[in-house]
Amino acid sequence: MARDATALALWLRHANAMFANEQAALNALDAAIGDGDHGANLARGFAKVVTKLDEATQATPAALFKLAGMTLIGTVGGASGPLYGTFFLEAAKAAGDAATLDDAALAACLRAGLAGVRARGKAEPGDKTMVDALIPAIAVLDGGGSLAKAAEAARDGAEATKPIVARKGRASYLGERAIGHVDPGATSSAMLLACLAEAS
Amino acid sequence: MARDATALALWLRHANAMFANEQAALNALDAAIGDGDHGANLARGFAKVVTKLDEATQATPAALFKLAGMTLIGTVGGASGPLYGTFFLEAAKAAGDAATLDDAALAACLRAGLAGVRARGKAEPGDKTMVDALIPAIAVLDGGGSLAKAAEAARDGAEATKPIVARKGRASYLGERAIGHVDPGATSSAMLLACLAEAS
Amino acid sequence: MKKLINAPEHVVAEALEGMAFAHADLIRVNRDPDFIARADAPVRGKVALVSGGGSGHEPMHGGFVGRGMLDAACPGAVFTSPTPDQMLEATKAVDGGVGVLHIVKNYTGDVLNFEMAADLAREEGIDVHAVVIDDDVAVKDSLYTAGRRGVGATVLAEKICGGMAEAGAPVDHVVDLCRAVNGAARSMGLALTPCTVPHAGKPSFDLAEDEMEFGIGIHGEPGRRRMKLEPADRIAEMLMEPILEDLPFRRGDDILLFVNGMGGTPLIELYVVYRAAEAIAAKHGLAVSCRLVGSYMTSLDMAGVSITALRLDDTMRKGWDAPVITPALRWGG
Amino acid sequence: MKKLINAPEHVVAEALEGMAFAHADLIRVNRDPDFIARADAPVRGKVALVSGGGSGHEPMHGGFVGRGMLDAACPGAVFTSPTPDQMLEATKAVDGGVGVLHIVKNYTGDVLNFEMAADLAREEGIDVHAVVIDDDVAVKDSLYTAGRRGVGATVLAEKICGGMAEAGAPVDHVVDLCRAVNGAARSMGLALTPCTVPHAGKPSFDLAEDEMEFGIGIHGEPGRRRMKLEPADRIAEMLMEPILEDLPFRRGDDILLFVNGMGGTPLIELYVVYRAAEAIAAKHGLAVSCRLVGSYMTSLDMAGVSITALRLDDTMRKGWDAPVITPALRWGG
Ligand SMILES: Nc1ncnc2c1ncn2[C@@H]1O[C@H](COP(=O)(O)OP(=O)(O)O)[C@@H](O)[C@H]1O
Ligand SMILES: Nc1ncnc2c1ncn2[C@@H]1O[C@H](COP(=O)(O)OP(=O)(O)O)[C@@H](O)[C@H]1O
Ligand SMILES: [Mg+2]
Ligand SMILES: [Mg+2]
Ligand SMILES: [Mg+2]
Ligand SMILES: [Mg+2]
Repeated sequence: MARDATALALWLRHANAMFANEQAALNALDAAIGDGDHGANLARGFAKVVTKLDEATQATPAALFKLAGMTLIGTVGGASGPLYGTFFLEAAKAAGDAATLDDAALAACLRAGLAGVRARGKAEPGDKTMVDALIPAIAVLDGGGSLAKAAEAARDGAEATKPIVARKGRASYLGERAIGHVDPGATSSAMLLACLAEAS
Repeated sequence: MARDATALALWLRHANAMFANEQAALNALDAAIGDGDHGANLARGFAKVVTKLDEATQATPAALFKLAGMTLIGTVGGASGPLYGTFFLEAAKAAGDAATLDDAALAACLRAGLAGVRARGKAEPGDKTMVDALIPAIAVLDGGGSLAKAAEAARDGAEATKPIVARKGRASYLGERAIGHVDPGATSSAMLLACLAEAS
Repeated sequence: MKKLINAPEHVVAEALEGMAFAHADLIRVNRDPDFIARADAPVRGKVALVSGGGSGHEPMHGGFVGRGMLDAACPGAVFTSPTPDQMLEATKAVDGGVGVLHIVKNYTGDVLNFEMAADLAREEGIDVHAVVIDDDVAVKDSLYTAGRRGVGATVLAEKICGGMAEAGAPVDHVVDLCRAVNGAARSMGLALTPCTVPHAGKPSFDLAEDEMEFGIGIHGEPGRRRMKLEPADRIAEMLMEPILEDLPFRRGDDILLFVNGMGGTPLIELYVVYRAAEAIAAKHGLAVSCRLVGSYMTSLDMAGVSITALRLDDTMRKGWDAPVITPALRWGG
Repeated sequence: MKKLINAPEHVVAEALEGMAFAHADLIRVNRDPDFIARADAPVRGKVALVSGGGSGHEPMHGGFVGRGMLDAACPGAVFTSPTPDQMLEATKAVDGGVGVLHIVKNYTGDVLNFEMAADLAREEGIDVHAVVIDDDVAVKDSLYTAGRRGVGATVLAEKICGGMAEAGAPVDHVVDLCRAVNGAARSMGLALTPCTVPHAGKPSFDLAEDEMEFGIGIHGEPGRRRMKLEPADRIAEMLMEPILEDLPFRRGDDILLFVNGMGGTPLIELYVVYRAAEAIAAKHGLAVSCRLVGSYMTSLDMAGVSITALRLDDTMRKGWDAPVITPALRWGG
């Protein structure tokens, strides 16, 4: 299945709807082990992405991803802004000047996005971050699995952050007190992949 | 009856005991229409007076009153410090170099004290101040009445401040809201005269 | 009561010692009687400025002692006027031989104690003058009250007169200038929360979560009236209007605008109020040429704000712009 | 929630406008992207200093923009890191052609956003350096955390490096000096009350009437542990001991001692704590030669205090004493 920029824009529109709806839930997750703004940060960022999408159609997937990345970087702030921004900027680079992305090309973009997040944030698996949702998802794609399966793996990965302590981000200040809480960034990453599966 | 400085010192010692006991009650009166420190101010001041009395015996009533006045001025602060301080300084001037004070001489001292308070504070009768207790008391002495009767008149004068608005001091900011509260300074003046009656 | 203190009865003394440590280059702290004097006092040939009042209003007055502002400040117990012996000793310590000005906030206690101190100082041959500051439009100024309270104009008078005294103005000019500043300044304040006096241990009044107290003084006393909380822009209007009407300020006046925090209000909020206040001034045709934003005259931990407007003339502007080097206010050489 | 604001979403913008009104002589406020730059920026031939972070810590950082301190500050939403476009535009606006230093507090968001901004600025040919401040001993500095938070040392680094940059120090010296200040400074803080973020509308945590939160950061996050309220002298000890042990400071060291209020604490209490802190320093054989007492790095309306100690060398002392002319910090010519 080959997706052009318009098809992929649907992903971002879904994500905007999702974060608008789940804003309070994500804030609450972040309040427990961070500073309570993760939902607000993402809702603000993706709303701006959609505003920009409405202003002009993007010619290629790379242009679309770059627009998303730059917009998130410029509006989200906090830790997740540069991380999600980098995710989309690296995805844009991987997309090259292709007019459409088939499953393999899209997987390559997501893989590049993850690599960008890891390079920027230096989180290891098990550090209780968004990386814990993204890694298993990309692993599913690497093994030839569907986007739907990848989204499921991301959700499981997010759930698995619950019993562990954090080693990155604000939650790391809490030590043992972070145990028992799901990481908000891992949760938002799982949501992002669920929106992609739905849009595809 | 002629009182020497030692006999009059008993007055100030009684007053100290009185204000130590009634500190909270006077604070409460002041809290209602002022800033709640009148009891604390007087307790601090008279405690210091007694400390000084313990350090050295005073030769004349004038010396005793001067010591009391200077000490109150230097420790009480607020509105009542200079007023009670002036009361005793003027009483000291009226006492001259007499070794003892008979009833008439003591009355003259108290009259001079009141005049000092009025000159300093410019309060008129009915302004809801200590003057409203002192004026009727001195009037009783002027008419040849006893100190006990004068103290009673002071108490009645203090009570009579209850239904009126204040025109001097902090309570004047409250306007009508001061109605229904007895003036703390009038109350302490009545206590001071009660102590004098008891000591004589 | 949540306070960074050891015991209520030691707060003033310990804070004075802390100030002495922190600002040894600018001030000298005298104990018993308590006063703060500028490090180089007395300055021969300069008119000396002395102020004072209850503690709990920091940085006022001790934080304003130094070159270009006060020569001495006398701190009383919290919210209680200091005593004449403090004022007398402070006056003697800073007298430069050409006159001393007592700047007194209009509260009966402050006025009476400063009066006695002035009498005593005059007996010792010092040329003492006093100006009573009474700029608070929340209090009706009539025969039937102790008169308006002294609030924000005090800070302005101390700075402006201090600047001119430092520049060599003779005592009569400094006294007249102080009266002029007081005459041309008006203030009004409001509290979002009461304050807690250490000795009392509990808030000075109760205020519901959606209420504010309008027309407060600086001693935790209740204000003119209690009302529902309003947005900052509306609050600025409610404070500015009585101020501007009272003098009255007129189109074309050049003013100093002072937004003051009561102690528990963060600076970010004071800037939000300042924005509104300057916009209102502009709408009334006033030109704001001098400004001050910060917590300079406080009521312990009270959350709230007061606004002061002063109609400037050239001398006042000169006094305001003159260098000042004190713990709390500093500019110029 | 009792605040002098109009709406939570407008607080930052309106406070910026208020600052622009109040300090037009010192700073220039740019909107969209938001940053505050010194009025005379760019200063050709001078190393430029840029900092920034979430709002709600006023006067940090915007109040430190001006001659002798920061060239620009980037305010984020309340307690949220600003974005790289703000930092990039600020960097371009103040670049004097001889290098720009980003002073970054160690929070993941601040670090990542400043990193991206630095990359972008370098692509535009600007020589950008960054120093991350991490002086908070309340956080264990290990592989298993995001590392110590940047707190009080930020103010000191901005002042000291700003002083030397103004005096003409080349970029490598300024960068090394900033690292040295960070390396020689340690801080610890404590809250008596939580703060209320305007957006959240309710306190960031709960604290009983007799409790305090020990080891807090500056974002309303809970601290290391919760404990019974103690007297100020004991609190000073509890903050000073881990600070002094950590560096460690040694007998004979010459230090700068900084007692900082968290926003809702009155100055009189800060002086009480300062007195205790300097006494403790003396007991440890430390010579205090520079001092700062006030609310300079706040957490909105939080009541509380932090202490920072910095072991001084000659360059640092020179940078500290150098003139500074900003809205919040001012001394010297
Ligand atoms: N170094 C990192 N690498 C990857 N993800 C991180 C890192 N630090 C934080 N995160 C993610 O960011 C999320 C928090 O984002 P957000 O609340 O928007 O920012 P902030 O912590 O600055 O308030 C965390 O839940 C975590 O998943
Ligand atoms: N001008 C005045 N003349 C006479 N008595 C006065 C005057 N002003 C105030 N008082 C008296 O002082 C009392 C208050 O004293 P106190 O509480 O010690 O001082 P403060 O009001 O400064 O706190 C009032 O109750 C009143 O009786
Ligand atoms: Mg967050
Ligand atoms: Mg009283
Ligand atoms: Mg009083
Ligand atoms: Mg955040």
